Amino acid sequence: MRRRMLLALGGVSAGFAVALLGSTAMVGAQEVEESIADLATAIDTAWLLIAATLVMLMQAGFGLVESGFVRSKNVVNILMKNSLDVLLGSLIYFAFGWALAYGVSGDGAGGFFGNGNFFLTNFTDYPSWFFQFAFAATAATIVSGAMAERTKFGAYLIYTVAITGVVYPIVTHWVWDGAGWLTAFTDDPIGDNGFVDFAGSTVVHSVGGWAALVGAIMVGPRIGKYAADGSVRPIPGHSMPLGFLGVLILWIGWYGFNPGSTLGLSGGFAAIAARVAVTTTLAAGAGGVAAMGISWMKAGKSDFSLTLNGVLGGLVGITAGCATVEPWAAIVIGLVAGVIIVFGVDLLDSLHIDDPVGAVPVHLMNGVWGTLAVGLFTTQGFMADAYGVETSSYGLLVGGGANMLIIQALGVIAVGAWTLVTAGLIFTVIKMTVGLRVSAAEEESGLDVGEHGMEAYPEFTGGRDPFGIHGGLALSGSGAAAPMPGSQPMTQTRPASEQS
Amino acid sequence: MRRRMLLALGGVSAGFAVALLGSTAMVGAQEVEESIADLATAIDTAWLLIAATLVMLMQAGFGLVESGFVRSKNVVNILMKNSLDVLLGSLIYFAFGWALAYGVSGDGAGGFFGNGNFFLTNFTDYPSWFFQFAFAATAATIVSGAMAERTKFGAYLIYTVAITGVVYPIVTHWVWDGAGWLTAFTDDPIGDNGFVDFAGSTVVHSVGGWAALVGAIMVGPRIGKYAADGSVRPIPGHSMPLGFLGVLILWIGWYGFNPGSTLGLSGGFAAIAARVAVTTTLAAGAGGVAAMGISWMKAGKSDFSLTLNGVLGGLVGITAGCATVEPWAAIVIGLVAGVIIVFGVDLLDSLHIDDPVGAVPVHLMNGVWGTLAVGLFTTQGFMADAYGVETSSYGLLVGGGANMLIIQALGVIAVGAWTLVTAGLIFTVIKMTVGLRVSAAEEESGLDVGEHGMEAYPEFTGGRDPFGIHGGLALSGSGAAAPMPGSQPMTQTRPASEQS
Amino acid sequence: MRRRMLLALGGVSAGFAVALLGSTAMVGAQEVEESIADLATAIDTAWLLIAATLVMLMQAGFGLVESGFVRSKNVVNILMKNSLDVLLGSLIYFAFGWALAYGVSGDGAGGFFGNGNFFLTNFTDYPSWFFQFAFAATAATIVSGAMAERTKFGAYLIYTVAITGVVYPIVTHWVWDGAGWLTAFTDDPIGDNGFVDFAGSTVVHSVGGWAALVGAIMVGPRIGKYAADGSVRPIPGHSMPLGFLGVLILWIGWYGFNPGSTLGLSGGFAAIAARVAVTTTLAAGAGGVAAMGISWMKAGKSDFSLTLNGVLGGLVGITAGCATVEPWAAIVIGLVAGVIIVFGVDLLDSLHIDDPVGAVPVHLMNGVWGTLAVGLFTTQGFMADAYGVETSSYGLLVGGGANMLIIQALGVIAVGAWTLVTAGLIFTVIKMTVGLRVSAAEEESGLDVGEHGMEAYPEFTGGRDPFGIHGGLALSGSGAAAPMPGSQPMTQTRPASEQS
Amino acid sequence: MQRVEAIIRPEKLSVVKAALEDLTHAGMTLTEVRGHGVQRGVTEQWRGRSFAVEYLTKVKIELVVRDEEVDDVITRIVEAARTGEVGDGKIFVSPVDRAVRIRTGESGEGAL
Amino acid sequence: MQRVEAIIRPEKLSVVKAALEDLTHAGMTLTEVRGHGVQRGVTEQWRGRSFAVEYLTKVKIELVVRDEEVDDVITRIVEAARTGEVGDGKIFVSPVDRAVRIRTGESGEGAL
Amino acid sequence: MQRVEAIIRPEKLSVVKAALEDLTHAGMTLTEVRGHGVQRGVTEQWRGRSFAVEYLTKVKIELVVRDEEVDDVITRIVEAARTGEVGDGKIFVSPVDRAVRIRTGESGEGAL
Ligand SMILES: Nc1ncnc2c1ncn2[C@@H]1O[C@H](COP(=O)(O)OP(=O)(O)O)[C@@H](O)[C@H]1O
Ligand SMILES: Nc1ncnc2c1ncn2[C@@H]1O[C@H](COP(=O)(O)OP(=O)(O)O)[C@@H](O)[C@H]1O
Ligand SMILES: Nc1ncnc2c1ncn2[C@@H]1O[C@H](COP(=O)(O)OP(=O)(O)O)[C@@H](O)[C@H]1O
Repeated sequence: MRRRMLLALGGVSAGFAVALLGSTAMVGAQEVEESIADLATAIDTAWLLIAATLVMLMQAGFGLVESGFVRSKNVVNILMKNSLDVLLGSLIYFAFGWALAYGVSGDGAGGFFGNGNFFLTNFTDYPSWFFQFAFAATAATIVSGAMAERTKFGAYLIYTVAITGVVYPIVTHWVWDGAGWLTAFTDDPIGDNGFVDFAGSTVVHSVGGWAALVGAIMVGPRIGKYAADGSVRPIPGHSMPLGFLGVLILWIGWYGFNPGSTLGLSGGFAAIAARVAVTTTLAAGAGGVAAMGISWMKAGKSDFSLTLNGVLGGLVGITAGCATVEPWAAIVIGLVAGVIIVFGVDLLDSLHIDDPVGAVPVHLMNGVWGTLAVGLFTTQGFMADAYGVETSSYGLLVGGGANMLIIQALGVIAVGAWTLVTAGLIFTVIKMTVGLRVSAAEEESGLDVGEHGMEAYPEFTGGRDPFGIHGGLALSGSGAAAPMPGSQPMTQTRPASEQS
Repeated sequence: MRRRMLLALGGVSAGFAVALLGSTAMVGAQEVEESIADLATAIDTAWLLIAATLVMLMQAGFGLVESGFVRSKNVVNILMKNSLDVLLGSLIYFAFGWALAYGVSGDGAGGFFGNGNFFLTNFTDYPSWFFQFAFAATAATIVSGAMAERTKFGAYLIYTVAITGVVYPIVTHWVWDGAGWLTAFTDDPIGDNGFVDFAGSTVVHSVGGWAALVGAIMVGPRIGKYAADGSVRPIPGHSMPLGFLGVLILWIGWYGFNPGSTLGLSGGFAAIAARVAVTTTLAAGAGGVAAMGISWMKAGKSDFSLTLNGVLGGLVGITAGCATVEPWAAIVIGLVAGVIIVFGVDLLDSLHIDDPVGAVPVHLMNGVWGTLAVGLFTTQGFMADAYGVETSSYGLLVGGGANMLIIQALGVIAVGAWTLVTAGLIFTVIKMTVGLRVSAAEEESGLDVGEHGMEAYPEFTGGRDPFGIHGGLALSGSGAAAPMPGSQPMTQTRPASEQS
Repeated sequence: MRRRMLLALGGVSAGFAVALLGSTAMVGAQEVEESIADLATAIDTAWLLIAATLVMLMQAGFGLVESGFVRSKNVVNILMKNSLDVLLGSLIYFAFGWALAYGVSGDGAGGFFGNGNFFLTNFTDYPSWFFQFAFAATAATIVSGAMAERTKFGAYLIYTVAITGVVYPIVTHWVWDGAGWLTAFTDDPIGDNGFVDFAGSTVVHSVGGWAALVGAIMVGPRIGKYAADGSVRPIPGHSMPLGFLGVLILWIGWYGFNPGSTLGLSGGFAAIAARVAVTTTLAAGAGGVAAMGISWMKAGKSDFSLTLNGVLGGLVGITAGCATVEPWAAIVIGLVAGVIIVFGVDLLDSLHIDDPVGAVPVHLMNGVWGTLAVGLFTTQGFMADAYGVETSSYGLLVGGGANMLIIQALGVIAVGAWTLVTAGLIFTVIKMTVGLRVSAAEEESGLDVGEHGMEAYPEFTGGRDPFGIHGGLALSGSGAAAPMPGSQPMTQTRPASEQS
Repeated sequence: MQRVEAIIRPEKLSVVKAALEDLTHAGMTLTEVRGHGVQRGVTEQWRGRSFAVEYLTKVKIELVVRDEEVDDVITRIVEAARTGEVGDGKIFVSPVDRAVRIRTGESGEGAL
Repeated sequence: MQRVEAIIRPEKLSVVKAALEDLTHAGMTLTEVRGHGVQRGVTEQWRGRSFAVEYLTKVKIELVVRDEEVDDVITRIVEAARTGEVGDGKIFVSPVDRAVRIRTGESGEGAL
Repeated sequence: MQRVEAIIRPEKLSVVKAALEDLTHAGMTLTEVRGHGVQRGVTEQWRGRSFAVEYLTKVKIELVVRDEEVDDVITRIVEAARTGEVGDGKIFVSPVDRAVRIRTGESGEGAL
């Protein structure tokens, strides 16, 4: 069929053309059924492609949030890392990411990993590949923020290949492949329902979050972040508009991430997708409001960066349960998520784990919270329409007993253990070979010039921050202001072992 | 049904799976009808969800335009206000915004406000909630720009709750609910057709615009904006790329706003949605071209910020009539909108009403113009296919008499009166209780540090603008340059009453 | 039908309403066929509108990349040019762009240009106009980057009218209109398949690229770019985050550009669109990875701006063949595209053709490469499902002989010749009348103040770049550092003829 | 000739400039500086944690004037820039041996 | 030792620097400043309304040189920075009592 | 009174400031400057082509102190700012005739 020609007739819309063709062809029931199947494919494919496009847009969101929240001397580096996540990731997921997640060969896949369709051989399910790759790129990109401003570029590339190609795909196999051992998509799932993670609080966000935690610990804090006396020095990000736009773009992308996880709209899934959009919206709103309110109460002024993190926390929190909880429960999940953000950021600092952009509170802590919240708020009716099961195990707080919560906890632990071990291994190998961290001199002058020979804003003198605006004295933490001389030793207290 | 499992089989697309299931089920006419109804729901829901997502994206656009058009010392504050519009707004619209707009309980709603579905009880129309909430957030966010750089954060939060929860929902009830007294969606509408505002030039933009006007007047002009001698001091915005990106994002969002207002695509609405996309595009183009041309003629150089405003003016102007006017009329509407922008900005300045981002010319003046233009250009044929009415009252200039124009004017007046009164009341109460305006000292040092303890660009020294680049002498307005000493008294001429 | 009223009932989704109506109406086969045709129109229209919206979003992407890659003193000007491309372009494409491309009057169109539907008279194919206009705006906007930082604003407006209104539409007629002499959409195409350019590597990108090349040559290099001794002075762009975001937005927009070029999803096109999304993703990834890798090897550090250009190069490269090559071939096309970028940038510099943003390597060189690659990698099966032809001429490297490659080369040459001649003519006329280039003084102080009386960042002192950070000595090119005094004569070596 | 160098609050710049406007030759050079003195910096916060910004933005005005004008200039600046609160700034006066106007090459007081 | 302080047009910086390049010790310190003098600022506009930008960006070059070099330095700067049009800038010369090289701690002319 | 003007590496600012902290009156004024000296600039690249950034960011610290404090201040700065590598910077000392505290109008050493 020659679509463009039809189009060139002018005034005849493509769809009308189809109708014309259809009217001659559609004589029997067989033809009607085929037409209906074709349209169902069309609408479901449209949904998946559009959702995947929105999820791809999240790459821009991550890049902006992370670059806005670091100092200007490390902006090119963090953008480069975010870019390579998706660029390199596409080739890796083509080669073996999909294969390990959903690949099938003649004799089927086991419960632990997929096996088949390497390099997309014997493969035509393009809509799914596109959608699943967009998710994989999201999981990968979470780590860069937590390790920002001191991690070697080359080391990061090795990590991103490993997570996109192996660590993440295997978790998706466990949870989202019908053959996975934790999956809900089988006739005989673990527990009563299997592990329920509709859009990936655990599969995507916790995986990224655990890896971020391991990475942040292993690479060590930025020079000067924690003084010898234990006091914490805030290091403000260089651009709030970038942070704002990044979070808004992530939010928009989440309308592909969550509602798109219906994987189609025909067969009654449209109603579920719409409900998911609503729960997603409400959790984002509640997360932002809670983080703003708590920070206002705590610090006397409402904190913008925590509010933004709160929105993301709410979104991560609702991701697992977006299809199976009521709107009011989405608000509760979001409010708790916002609280987790504010205290989670503090907790990490008190442990001297330096996470410049808050990746761990957002993706790990709220990924865990959201996954457990499924076991608290999931309703029986929504399990039926979203997962097609008549079950007596559902949310603990809505009368469904503790069974579901237990399986959710099991999934959290299993995925956490897997990611901790593999990410720990990867980072250890990197550290012992090419090294994880740039030299102290490079860190001080910035990774942009050091790693890429560029500045993010070459004309703006402040880009080099000569006055160390972000080097003010910490007022909280240690009661009195840290003595200024401390700032110099600080630059030398990082163990030599971390400088490799 | 277990979608993920099917997906995990690899090579079987979701749509194809439905087809397979369908082929066994689809034996009689009943099944065919059900399948067709399911697909119609799927496509209409997809349209609504995607359109709503695009409208949500407009929040980013508003945040960027407003932050780009203010000084860097107030950027965090304006972004925070834009964020809370949508964050807090989601909770409010969940609780009672929808209820007052479209809520129904047992005995139906009156003509003045909806009543029912508070807290989304007994409610499942999720696609509509999502779409309508995105509109509510848009109406709310307009005001922040007009009151930028001097309005208290806490005061703003009160305002945004009131407009999202009460003022705006009631207008939507009047115009877009079948029970509303102005509505076109009833068998017995006011006038012949009811008040025609397809996507909300009046319902959304004028409501925001009227509130912006009241707010800007009540909070008073920024310190130094108008000298004692009446001369006007331009205060340039700090970042044109943010302004550009914001406007482009708003434009893109408008493709959800206007075409999405068909609320579906099946049943012949696809053709209307496409026509709406075309009129929207042409009005935006014409608005920008006109504003650029007029500014070029007036000032000798083409003005970027007015061109951007012109695009938005064109978009607001076409919003009411996007479905019922011809493409050529869309161009006329856009051209007039662009002219309105340039002279509207001047007019406000000559009245000493300080609207830093041009919210009043864009949303109010063009909202009114666009609504009246419906009464000038609407064609009989388009009323028939977009509203399903055979009517002899249509656009005055295309031969449809003055009836329609009169009803349009009535709607403009009614909505204007309602918003003026309620917004006036709200701002008065705020002013008398918590206060509307920050202290003069805080205004001078910036609301970012004052309200949120942050700077938007902490490393960039120029962020504090020590040389007052934006403090140049006005050359136009008063023929000669205002005497420089004037700038000092200027800082003190704001009535004490406004400093509360 | 009164949609809003139905909606106002609450809880009744629009689609369900249609189903209700349908159930009474759908008694015979006739009704079923009509319903199916209506739904096919709905889904196909949805696809076209959404794709067109994504392509419109690319305007923001172009504006951001181009502004990020120029100096801050020329940012407003480049944004203004990008804005007017689409603003003015919409009016021009309404008036006669569409008419020359796809317009039909009573007696049909010839092979060379369309003729009819001027000012959209007798025209209702709105989805196609919207989609095709978005493409036209893309073609137009490519040139601004290559001529950035020295081209007169007024001159640019004349150019943009000409390319949107005449040069580009005629090429689309040749290739995409069923009556065009090169088209594949006819029963009797040139060669065996006609000229195959699925989404426009040649039609859109090369046309823009050829015009960019002519423009860059005719306007001459920026002052100081090439020293008298032949050495090249790098002039870094002012903002890498803008460049990053721009490229990510362009990438996202490409998911409208390429998959949207199926022009619909029903009738089996869904599967093609999905495959296109995958090839597009892989080519983008491969292009970025290749450019990063080569730049790393060449310069010792991985270059961010080349990586970004590499992504765009990969996207342009896959545009022609996105529907007819295998995923592995998409990767090959992308890798080559990335290599072309790195060496293409060098090549232009060695020819002293100054293309500040790399428009020529991205759009022209990769447009040509992508079009020829169709003749190398197109498979027989994909020609059958995407173009509906059983053909024995397909990709040379996959066993389809050289025929297809020859026709591809013919198309490249024909379109290149047409664009070179017409663009050359247009720029010559402009140069001889209003002049192409601003004065040297205006160029040095920046076009923002000169042409628009504005600064992009009025508060940021560095915006004026007093220390000439971007004025460092070239280290490569001429072995030794160019002697510093060279920089002064440099400012005067531009031939007087170019200063007009 | 003397160099009068005043470090003032940025918000006082326009007033000070106005006060100096009617001196015959009101040439001056401004620099954005950061000051540290008796005045305390503001407190800002980041991710819920407060910190002191120790250096405050100030504007340095430099005027090279004839010896006999120095007192007048100082008086005008002090009057215009004073708020009475800590942080008003300082004026320093130091000798200048020679002044050259680049445009003409002329030297001495005429070059001012 | 003398401090030679030249306020010049930004676009002349590279020429001036080249002109000073072959002095034995070409150390110099640059500051971005804003100048106000005879030269009028540019006119800009915002939302259709024009205003004068009163302060122009200039670059201040500071060189501390030996007394005998002062004349040569001044001549070179004047030649390199002159356009003949208003706004070319000024050179001020003032005494320096002591110079210390931080790296070595050495004082006096050898420290330059 | 004397003006002590030190041009130092930006990363040494906090150390130098700490070293001066316990002087009775630790008022100081900082300026962001660009330095050119023995120290070579860094090499950057753009679109695959390298170039030298010739001016390095430095911080200029200005303190006006009583004559008897000069030596102490110099010693402290040298000790705090020294790394021993090229680019550590310079200290220049020059006379100041008068100092005025704007807030009070008081003159002389008491104004410091
Ligand atoms: N001894 C000094 N040398 C150089 N600059 C000084 C000195 N003392 C003060 N300053 C400058 O003057 C500014 C105002 O001084 P400060 O002590 O805060 O208030 P005040 O002048 O009212 O006593 C400081 O921020 C600093 O820039
Ligand atoms: N008396 C002065 N003291 C300090 N700086 C001055 C003085 N006079 C001029 N300048 C500086 O010199 C620059 C050029 O002076 P201007 O009067 O515009 O031109 P010209 O030097 O050609 O007479 C001014 O912008 C200002 O920075
Ligand atoms: N003669 C001078 N006059 C003014 N500033 C100078 C002079 N010499 C050096 N400087 C400043 O001191 C900085 C350090 O000098 P440099 O020669 O690089 O290293 P070192 O001080 O270790 O010899 C320079 O970047 C410049 O700002």
